[in-house]
Order: sequence, then C-alpha cells, then structure tokens
Amino acid sequence: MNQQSPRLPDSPMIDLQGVTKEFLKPSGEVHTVLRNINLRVAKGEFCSIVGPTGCGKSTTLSLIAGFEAPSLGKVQIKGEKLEGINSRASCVFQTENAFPWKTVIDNVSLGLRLNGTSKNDAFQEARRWIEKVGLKGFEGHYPHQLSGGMRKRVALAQCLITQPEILLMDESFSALDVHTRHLMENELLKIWEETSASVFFITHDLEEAIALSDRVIVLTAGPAATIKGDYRINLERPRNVAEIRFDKQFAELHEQIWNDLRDEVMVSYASANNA
Amino acid sequence: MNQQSPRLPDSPMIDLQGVTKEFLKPSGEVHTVLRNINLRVAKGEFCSIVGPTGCGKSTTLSLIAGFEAPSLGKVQIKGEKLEGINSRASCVFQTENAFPWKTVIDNVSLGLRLNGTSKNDAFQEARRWIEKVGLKGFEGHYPHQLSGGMRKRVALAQCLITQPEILLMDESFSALDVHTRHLMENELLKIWEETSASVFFITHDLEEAIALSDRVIVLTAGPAATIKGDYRINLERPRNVAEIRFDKQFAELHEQIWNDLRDEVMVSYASANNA
Amino acid sequence: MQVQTTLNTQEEIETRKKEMRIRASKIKIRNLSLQIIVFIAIFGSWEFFSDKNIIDPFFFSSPSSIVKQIVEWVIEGTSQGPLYVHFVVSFEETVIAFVIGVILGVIAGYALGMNDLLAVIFGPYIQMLNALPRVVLAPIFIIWFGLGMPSKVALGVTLTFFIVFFNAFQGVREVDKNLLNNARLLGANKRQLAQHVIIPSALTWILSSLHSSFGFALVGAVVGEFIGSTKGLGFLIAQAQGAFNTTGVFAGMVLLSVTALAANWAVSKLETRFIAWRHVRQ
Amino acid sequence: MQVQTTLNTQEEIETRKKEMRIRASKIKIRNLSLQIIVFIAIFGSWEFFSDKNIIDPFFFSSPSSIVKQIVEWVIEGTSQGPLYVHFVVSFEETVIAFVIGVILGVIAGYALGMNDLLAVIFGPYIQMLNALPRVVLAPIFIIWFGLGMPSKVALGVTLTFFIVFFNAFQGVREVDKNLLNNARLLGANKRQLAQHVIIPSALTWILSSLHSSFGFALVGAVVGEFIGSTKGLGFLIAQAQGAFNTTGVFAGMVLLSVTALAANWAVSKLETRFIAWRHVRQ
Amino acid sequence: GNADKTASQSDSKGDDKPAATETVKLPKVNIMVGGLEKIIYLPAKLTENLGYFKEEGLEVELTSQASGVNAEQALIAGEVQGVVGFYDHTIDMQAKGKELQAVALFATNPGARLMVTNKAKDQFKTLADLKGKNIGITSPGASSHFLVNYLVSKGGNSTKDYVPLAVGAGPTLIAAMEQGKVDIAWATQPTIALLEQKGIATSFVDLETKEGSQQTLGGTYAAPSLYMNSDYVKKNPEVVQRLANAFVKTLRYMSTHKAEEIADKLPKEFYAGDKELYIKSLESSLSMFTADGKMPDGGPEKVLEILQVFKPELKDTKIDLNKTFTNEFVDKVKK
Ligand SMILES: Nc1ncnc2c1ncn2[C@@H]1O[C@H](COP(=O)(O)OP(=O)(O)OP(=O)(O)O)[C@@H](O)[C@H]1O
Ligand SMILES: Nc1ncnc2c1ncn2[C@@H]1O[C@H](COP(=O)(O)OP(=O)(O)OP(=O)(O)O)[C@@H](O)[C@H]1O
Ligand SMILES: O=C([O-])O
Ligand SMILES: [Mg+2]
Ligand SMILES: [Mg+2]
Repeated sequence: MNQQSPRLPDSPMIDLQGVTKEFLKPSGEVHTVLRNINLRVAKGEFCSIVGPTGCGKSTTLSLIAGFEAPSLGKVQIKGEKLEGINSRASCVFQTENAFPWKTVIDNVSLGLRLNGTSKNDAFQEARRWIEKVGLKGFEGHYPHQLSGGMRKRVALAQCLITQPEILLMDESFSALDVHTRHLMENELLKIWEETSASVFFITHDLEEAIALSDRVIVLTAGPAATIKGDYRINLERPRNVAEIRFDKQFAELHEQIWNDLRDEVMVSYASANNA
Repeated sequence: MNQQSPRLPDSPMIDLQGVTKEFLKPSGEVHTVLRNINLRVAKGEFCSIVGPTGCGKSTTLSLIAGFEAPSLGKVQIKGEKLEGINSRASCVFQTENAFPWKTVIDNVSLGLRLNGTSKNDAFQEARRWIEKVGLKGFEGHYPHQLSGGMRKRVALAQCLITQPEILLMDESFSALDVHTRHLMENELLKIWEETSASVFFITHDLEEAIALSDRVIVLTAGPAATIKGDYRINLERPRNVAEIRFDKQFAELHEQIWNDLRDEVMVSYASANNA
Repeated sequence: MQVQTTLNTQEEIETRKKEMRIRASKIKIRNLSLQIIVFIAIFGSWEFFSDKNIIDPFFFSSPSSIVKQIVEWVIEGTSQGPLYVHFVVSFEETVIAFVIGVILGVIAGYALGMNDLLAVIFGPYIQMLNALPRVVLAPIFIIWFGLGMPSKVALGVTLTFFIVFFNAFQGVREVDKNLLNNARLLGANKRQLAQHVIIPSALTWILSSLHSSFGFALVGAVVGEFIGSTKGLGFLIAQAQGAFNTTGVFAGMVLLSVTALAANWAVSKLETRFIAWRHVRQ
Repeated sequence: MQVQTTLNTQEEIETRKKEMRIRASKIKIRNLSLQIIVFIAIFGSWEFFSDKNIIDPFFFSSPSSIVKQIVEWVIEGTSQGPLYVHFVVSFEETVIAFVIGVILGVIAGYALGMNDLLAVIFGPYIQMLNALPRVVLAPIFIIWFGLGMPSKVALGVTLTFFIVFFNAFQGVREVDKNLLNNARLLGANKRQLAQHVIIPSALTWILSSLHSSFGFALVGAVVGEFIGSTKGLGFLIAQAQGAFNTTGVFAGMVLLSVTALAANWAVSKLETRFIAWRHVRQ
Repeated sequence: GNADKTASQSDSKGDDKPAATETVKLPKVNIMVGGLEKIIYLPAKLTENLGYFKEEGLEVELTSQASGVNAEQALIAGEVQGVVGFYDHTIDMQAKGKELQAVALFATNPGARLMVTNKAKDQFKTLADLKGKNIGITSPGASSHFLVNYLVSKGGNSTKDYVPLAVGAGPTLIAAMEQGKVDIAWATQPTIALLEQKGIATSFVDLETKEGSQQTLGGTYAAPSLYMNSDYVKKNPEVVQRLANAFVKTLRYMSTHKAEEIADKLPKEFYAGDKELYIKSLESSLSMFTADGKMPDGGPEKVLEILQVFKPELKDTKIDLNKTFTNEFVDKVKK
C-alpha cells in the first residue's frame, strides 16, 4: 500500500529525483542497488527509512551526503543540484566515525573548531555534549580505549554539536542498550525540536522508526530497491520514546507498516529460509 | 538478588577465577574495568551476559579468548590455565572480523582451509554456510562491497563453520533487522544443539538473552564491574525465538532480570540523566 | 533460490558499460594530452635554451643530440659491443639485486616486525648499516664479491634492502590486532598467519616501497659498474663522463630512466593484481 | 555527577604502578643484556679473526684499531682541524638535506596523492629521476650549487626526497574514505582536511620513511663530500681511502653510524609523540 | 730542514710588503686536487704545509675530490680556478671546445707501473704478451686506460685484443690480484710498494722512474700538473705567477730533500699508519718529479700520440698543443 505523502512546499530540503545507483560487480556485471527513487524530505521533517538488510539504506544516505553520485537521476538540496559533499549535512555513520588520533574531546569539538570557534569555547561546548551523551570522565581517552557503545556516543556528540540543517543517521542507536538508547532518542528529539533540522534516520528497528519520525519510508528488498511505502506518523509531539510504544495509535501504525516491511524481508530471505 | 547457579561438574569449559582487569588511563592512572569476576560456563552451556554499555562485556570476552591477560586472577579453559590465544574458541567480534582482502567465500572457508581441508571441500561447505546466512550470490564480493548487516552475516558464517567448542559472540545480531535476526538466532540455536558448544553471548537486548540462553549474567555498571546476578533460564528447548517472547515464564524472567539490569543502567547514566 | 543481484536486461548492461568505457577513455585522452604538453614543455625548453646557448650544451647537452646519441648506439653499437648487451647486463644486475633485496627486506621486516626482541637487538645495526655510504663500500664489495656481477648485485641489494625493510617492518606492525586475533582463533599457525593476514595486510606497504626501491637497485648496479666493470649502462656512462661527453652521460641516464619507468609500470600491475580488493572500492 | 572512572585507592594504584614499573625494567634489563651479548659476539669475533689474521686486517681492520683511530682523532684532531669540525659540517649538511627532502617529499606526496591529474602527469618524472645515479649527477650539482655546502645538501635531498615522497603519496592514498567524508561534512576546507585528517593518518607512513631517509641524507652528504670538499666525515673517509687506510675508513663509518643511530632515536621519539594514540593501544 | 724553513720565512717577509702595496688584495684561489693524499699530487699539500702559498701572499683552498673526473667540470663551471690533475685533460678539453692550460708540470711520467702477479710472472715477457689478457685499470676513460691501450698497441696488438677490467686502486686492486681475478694491472704508489711488500706482484712495465718511462714510451709523458682556464690565466697573470712561484719552490724542495723529510711535512693521515712503507714508496717516486715545473720539449706531442691511440676522434680535430700549456710563468720564477 502506497500512501503518498502530501506535496511539500517548494524546494524541499532533500529531493531525490528518479535516482538509480549502480555498482560494478567484481565479475564486471552491473549491480543495481537502488532504482528510480523519488523522495522529498521537507525542512524540519524527521524521516525514517526501514528495509531489509542490504537493501540500500546506507547507499541512499551516501547519495544525500554527496559521498557518491547517483548513476541516474539527481539529488537536490534546498532546490540546488548537489555536487560533491553536502555542506548542510552532518552524519553519524553506520561504521565508526571518530578520528582515532583524536581524544574524545578533540573529536567532539572538531566541528566547531573547523568553523573557527576558539579552542576554549569549542571545548566548553564539547564538554557539555560529552556530558549529555554520558561520557564525562572520558574526555582524554582515545576512541580505541572506549567500548563500542561509547564510540557510538562520541559519534553522536560530534555530529550534533554542529547543529546541522540536515542530520543523517545510520543505525546510530543499535549498539546501545535499551535504556541508553531511550535516553539518546529523547535527547535527539529534544535537539531536533530546538533546531528544526531535517533528519534522515536509518534503522532496522521499526518501533524506533515510528516512535521518532514524522514519516517512515519502507524500501523494497534489493537488488534494485525502490520505495514501497511512505507513511505519515501523526503521533503527538513532544513524545517520550519509552512510553509512546504503548500508545494505541502506535500499535496500529506498527502493524500497518510491519505488513509492508515483512513481505520485503521475506523476499530478501527466501534463500535463507529455503536453506 | 543473586541467584547462585548450582555447582557445575569438575573442569567447566570456561572458568574465570577472581579475575580483575585494569587498563592504564592516558593520564597514567589505573582504570579498573572488571573486578573479582568469578564465572563458570559448563560444556554445552549457552550463557548470555548483559550490562550497561561500557561496563566491560567485550573485555570479559577478550579475556576468555585469550587476547588479553587478566591483571589479577586466572582464566581456565577445560581445567587448564589459559596462556595466549584460546584455541578452542571462535569469535564473532563486535567490530568487523572479515578480512578485507578476501572475498566472501574465502573469508567463510578460511577456518577450514587453515585446518588443512582441501580447497574444494572447504568451498563446498562454505557455500552451504553462505546460503544459510542468506548471502548466496555474493560469494565473489569483497567485504567493503557489502552492507553492514551483510558483513555481520559473513562474520557469523566464518565463525560457525569451524564448529568450535567455545563460541564467543559480541553483539552479533544487533546490526540486523528483526526478521533476519530471528532467522539467524534460530539457526544459531540449531547449530548449538547439534554441536553442544559452550556459548558466551554478549548482547544489550535482554529479550534476546533470555530467548537464547541457559543462563543470563548481569554485570554491574562500570568502572570495576562485577557480577550482579546470575539467572538460570529453564525454558523448554527447542525454542523458537520469535514465539518464545510471548511465553508467560519468559515475561516473568524478563521482569526479574530487568529489575536488576535497570538499576545498573540507571547508575551508569546518572550523569547523562542529570545533564 | 539464488539471490539475483541484478535486474538489468542484457541491453541495459551493455549501454551502461559502453557509457563507462567512453567516460574512461575520455579521461585517458585528457591525461595523455596533458602528459604530452608537459613533456613538450620540458624537453622543448631544454632544447631551446641549449640551442640558444642560454644553458651551456657542454654541461647540459640537448634532447636532440641525446636522441642522436642513442640512435647511434642502437644502430652502430658502442665501442664495447652492441647497446643491448650493456642494457641486458645492467638490467640483469638490477633485477637480481632487486629480487634479493626485496626478499631479504621482507623477511627481515617481517621477523623484526613480529618479534620485539629481534627488533630491539638487530634494529640498531640495520639503522647503522643504512647510514653507510654505498659508494665507499663499493671497493669492499669488489674485494668480497669480485669484479663480476655479484659485486654490483650486492651494491644494489644494500640500497634496496633498507627501503623495503623499513616499510615491511612498519607494515607488519600496522596489521589490525583484531584480524590477527581472529585468524589465530580460526586456527592459523605462524606460517598461515603470515600468509593469510600479515603479508596481505602489509602488502600495501611493501608494494609502495617497491616503487622507490627498484630505482635504487638500478642506482646500485650503475654505481657498481661505475667503479669497476667492462659492460653495462653504468660503464657507458662512466666512459662518456671520462671523455667529457655530456651527451653520452645523458643518453645513458635516459636509458636508465626508461628502464625505471618500465619497472614501475610492472610494479603498478602487481599492485592492481595483489591488492585488487582495494581497487574495487573506488 | 562525574562518572568516577576508577575505584582504586591511592595505595592500590601505587602498588600496581610499581609492579608495572618493575616488569618494564625487567624487560629493559633483559633487552640490554641481549644487546650487549650480541654486540660482544659481533665485534669480539671481528677482533679475534683480525687478530689471528684469519681475515686480513689490511682490508678489514679491527675494532680495537678503529677505536684507537677515533680516540686519536678526538684527542689530537685531524690534519684539517679538530674532529668535531668535520662532524659538525657533515651533520649540518645532513640535517638541512633531511629537512628539505622531507618537506619537499611530504608536499609532493600530498599533492600527487590528493590529485590524480598531478599524479598522472608528474609521477613518471619522479620515477625517472629516482633511477638516476646521484654520483653521476654530482658535477651538475656542483655547477648549480657550487662546491660549498649547497651541493652536498642537494645530493642529500635527492636521496631523501624520493623515499619520503613515495611513502607520503601512499599514506595519503590510504586515508580512510569514511573519515575524509566525515571531516568534509563537519565543514573542513582543504587545509583543515590536511591538518586534521590526511596528515595525522599518513603520519605513520611518513614517519616510517624517516627511519630510512635520514640514513640516506647522511649518505648524500658524505658522497657530496667525496666529490669535492675540504671538511666533513666524507672528506675524512675519502682521505683515508685514498691513503689505503682501512682503519680510517671504518672509523669514519663508525662515526656515521653513530650519527644515524642518534637520529633514529630522535625519529622514534617523534613517533611516540605524534602517534601517541597508537602506542596507548598496546 | 729547520734552517731552511726559517730562511724562507724571513724571505717571504721581504717579498710580501711590496706585493701588498703593488696590487690590491689578490682573489682567493680554489684548487681542486684529484686526491690530496695521492703521491703523484703531493706537491699540492706540500706547498700548503711548507707555507709557500702564504709566502706568495695567496689565499689558496685545496679541495680534495676522490672520484676522478669531476674536477674539469668544476673548473669549467668556474667553481674552482685550478685543478691538480693529469695534463692530458687539457688536450681532451680542447677537442671539446674548452680551453685549459697547464701552468706548471709536476712530473714527466705517469708515476705508475704495470704490475704482474708472481704466479703469472712467467707469462709476460714482452708487451706483445698482453694480447688476450684481462688488464686491470683504475676506471674506464681514466689515464690508466689510455696508457694501457698505448702499451697494448705498442706490443703490436689492437686495443680490442685485451679486456680492460676496472679494478680501482689500493685495496680493491690488491684483493683482485690476491684472489687471482686479474694477473696484470696498472698500479700507483703506495699500492706498488704494498704489492711488493706482500709478495703478491712485481713490476712488469715501469712508468714510474725517469729511465723506465723513457725506455718504454720513448720519451716523457707529461702527467700531474696544475692547469687552469686559459681565460683565467690571461686575466690573472699575477695570481698565476705566484702560484707558479709557490709550486716551483716546492718542486725544488722535493729535489733537494730526502723522502723522510718530505714525509714529515705531510699530514699523518697520508701514511695510513705505516710511515715506513710510505717513505719507501715516496723514495721510489721522487725521481719522476721535475725540479722546475717546466713542460719538456716534445712532451705534449707524446701525450697526444698516446691519446690518439685511444681516441681516434682526436686525429680528426686539429689540436693546437701550444695552447694547452705554457712555460711562461715557471720560466719567470726567480732562481
Ligand atoms: N562498493 C560497492 N560495490 C558493490 N556493491 C556494493 C558496494 N557498496 C554497497 N554495495 C551493495 O549495495 C547493497 C546495499 O548496501 P547498503 O549498505 O546500502 O545496505 P543497507 O540497506 O544499509 O544494509 P544494512 O542494513 O545491512 O546496513 C548491498 O547489496 C551491497 O552489496
Ligand atoms: N585499551 C583500553 N585502554 C583503556 N580503557 C579501555 C581499553 N579498552 C577498554 N577500555 C575501557 O573498558 C571499559 C569497558 O569496555 P568494553 O568494551 O568491555 O565495554 P562493553 O561492555 O563491551 O560495552 P559495549 O556494550 O558498549 O560494547 C570501557 O570503559 C572502556 O573505556
Ligand atoms: O648512493 C648513491 O650513490 O646513490
Ligand atoms: Mg547500512
Ligand atoms: Mg563491547
């Protein structure tokens, strides 16, 4: 079931038009990851994307961030064609994004330092963020001296401190325990509400997607994934992510989207099932 | 509440005796991660460990695997003091463990090849495992051509193909979507039942821990984490991980353990909460 | 059921491949024309300045006379036999020196990189030997290895070895601890660890050192020939220098450079082959 | 509330620290004694064989006479002034050559590593130049730079540059794409990208090349002194060689080696300082 | 020697004053020596140590240069004003269009011998026996190479009839002979003395003593000399005159003093720890040095003749030998 999202005002923050992305396989064949993706995210919109593993979520993110160019179609940011790196975005990567040669505080303050903030101010602000993500006392540690979850939190602080217009998040919370995750999710929502950034949020956890977002996009199973569903989440804000899961409307939405998603996941794992 | 596990028969598979682990902090101070850990895992036992992020779960695993030596106390494997690498174990790391210069099939077949299996046999077996984890068609890809979830599945196949006596798993399923995760979890249980390996399973998902394990260990919040609780899960086997969550006994156990865990997570995030 | 990894028709694949090929050849043409322009700029101005006597042709010769000299060597041969003989001699010495130097460098780098004790004990000697001027050692090599090929090879080895050693050493040290641990758990013994983990991982380092070390092997062979020989490009250059024939010196150098370029091309091929997994990424 | 990252009492920390210190010093003592044993084995057998005339002292000298020669130089000076003057001259040339070579190598490596076009156009020339024997080029250096220090420095630079260049080039290419992307997103301009990401990441590569390149800078300076000079360790060695004074040649070499060891020690300190984040890991 | 020294010093005081008033300060002179420590070039260092440059009011810097052929380049490039090296280079350079001029000749023969190992002694009776042999030379294109070519052709063979083997000088040569890699080779002092002392080889052709070279070459072979850019000589006659004065004084000193006395004036590094051997080699070499620095009649012609054997192209070029040397300055040296 495709629920078309209403037309957004002119020049949406993110606009993917007929985007196709291909890679060359080792064998020389062309492997199509995404096909004909049309997606608009408005300013201040919180948009989640879900889909089976390997369907192309991270690839979509890298197109929006400008790390890679689409094979066909185009990516527009605020009405302008994106060429090279997207200067309005910040990103929490699925893999590590802390710089191993910088301590926690240097990592977190980097965005500010690059914009010319004085070291003092940047460090003060960074300390605030380090505390927010629960790493107080680890300012002087290097990333490899932290646990997996702690590194993820460094990445979060590093990304959020710059208060970007576009926030790209790739499975940012999947390495955290439930409690920490809820804390971080609530923190994220608070920040988002304050800054009205457009958020493009990748997760494999549908509950998380619904709890946080204005919209949930479902991708079909790859290869050549495309958009299967586009759901508007009209739950009241501000939300408490830990509690909203018990909301009735939440359960309905969850069921509705899950039906969609499950089919794709099934397609994707037909082979694994058969084995 | 500490529920002591019954005395195990002599020479348990894994035996941590009064283990303490310290690191030198950048400032030169000594940072105690684990303190006085006493833990025995019997042959064929499935033991999960949960605790707040950064409490020391991965550190415990690296002690059992023999990557690091304890600062105090000792680690015994099958009654013998562990020196150097634990040759009975295989491990799925929290970070990547696929070799970037090997294709999927070379990665998966590596364990067999190292034991002297012929290339043909190893590849045949590897193909079976690749199919099992749902990566058929990607045999010739290099790890960086795979998505995060797909790489995790390569790691799983690489580790399981050798059918080790001890299986160490660090958040092996957290990068996967629910469905794939359930498939993999069921697969793991099936293999485990066939081989009667001892499993040491790290997760931040308490439901997953209960659904899979014979025992769930709760660590206290760090620094100087120690064992807070040790719960026996007497749910019937074989289990279906997707369905067992709706079992009444499951819910009880969950509540019981969660009470324990929550306190620790709270302690751990006192600072983040206050911010 | 096999997961189908592409949904494209054969036709679409063909079109796309063609597009990619066209793009690749466009870049090639651009690069080639820029290379030619730079080449002309360098050698053209050399010829021009030399022709106008702005730079003294006695010291700097000129591209045209260098080419003439090479052509003469090729057609008429040199006083000590045809050109290719000299070329073959130098090339043989260089390749042998290169191979030995690389093998020794990799082995030593591997051993010292893996074993801290060895590194602590023998590291300083390697450092010390590296500081010795090879030109001064040349007579010693002649004493040890005689006047023939072995002394030139030894000289080449002493230059090649160190560069490869230091890179192999560091490459081995840089291997990801996690991957090492994983291979050990999977049952790798020492040899297998080297084969499956350490060498592949250090390969970028080692291959990078090959780029400079082949040039140094060549320098070693030539310097050896300089000091005592009857054949080889070094002999030709020394003879030309002895006769104050700058053109001959430069002609010899050009032949050396071409050899180096060819070797570098071969190393690049090796690189593409052995670290294919890196190249696919791009 | 600040997360307390240690629960140990001051006392416990002290005990533990002491333990660690003791362990560290035990390893040091073991290493030192092994180093001494190997040293004695090498130089003792040299002395022995030379003493018993099993190896010809005319060709190989002996450690004791080398030491005597050095002591004599130190106490009585050489015919061209006190020893330290020669040492200072060579050291100065070497350090200047090293610094210039490293700076040029890093800049060129960075530029060509970052820019494919530059790499395609100028890469071959660098390869070609690397294959030229520096000894042959010496006259050209004398023409360009004169007989004084600059020509020796130039010679040192031509050896240092290439090693640093190839490593810096590869180091830049090896930078993690993810980290580059992340820094770009965080707003890094070109200069900042170099400062915060590329240089720190390539530093292991660059520092590794310094280990061998200092030795080569020293070789360059010494070879330059060979070609024409009035001072320097190269002059001393050349003079000794001309007078068939093997002991003097070896004594000069020993001084060179010691210089190289000192420089290597300094590079290691730099390494510990600049890539502290790697060392903490161990 | 002591009395002599003080005498010459008081002498110089008298000379210096008028010089200082006549000309403004003389330019510094850089002289490159193809191995300061080599016996054939020892007048250079000896002049400095005897203080004769100072006596002439000259500031001279002697640069040593070990690898042979780079001195001319430095001279032509103007980096040095003079070279102490073999005279034959001036002829060679004229063919290349560069005018160099020898202003003082140190010796009238090359100061070398063709040495044959004791094992192979019997195979060599006459120069004709050089046919088909490996003959050690210092390096290709060096003077040793020319002269061996000449000797081979004098024996009635072509230069293609033997294999020149570059074996250097000193230890490498000794090792090569000891290891039997080469049976016959070109050697200079003190290698000659060493080879004899070690019982490895004996002299086959003598180009060291006056009589020997006269006999073999049928004349002199003008070899170690001070040569300069002709241009420079024209523009700085004063400097060149004083250099000639200094060097001739040294040559006179050498002809009137014993080897031990000369050795005492040289840096201890030159003896390589074996002063006796050094003195012995010096003794056997002393006779080759001139006492007046003059180019003998027929000297340049002989050199050209020998060069032409090796370099046929010199036959095609017209060489004006008179431009390659001048006795003008040494002739003017006060008796
Ligand atoms: N460089 C590449 N070359 C070839 N194929 C690639 C490359 N990068 C990604 N792919 C393919 O693209 C597909 C989508 O990858 P992507 O990382 O976008 O998935 P994902 O949806 O983020 O999955 P996950 O949830 O596991 O992170 C995968 O099938 C992968 O094999
Ligand atoms: N090399 C090291 N040096 C200093 N401290 C370290 C080092 N390695 C780990 N630590 C510290 O040990 C603690 C425990 O880390 P560990 O990785 O075991 O946590 P974890 O329980 O696995 O957490 P997560 O769930 O986030 O993976 C962390 O506080 C970390 O900072
Ligand atoms: O050492 C070199 O002479 O290049
Ligand atoms: Mg992904
Ligand atoms: Mg962990």
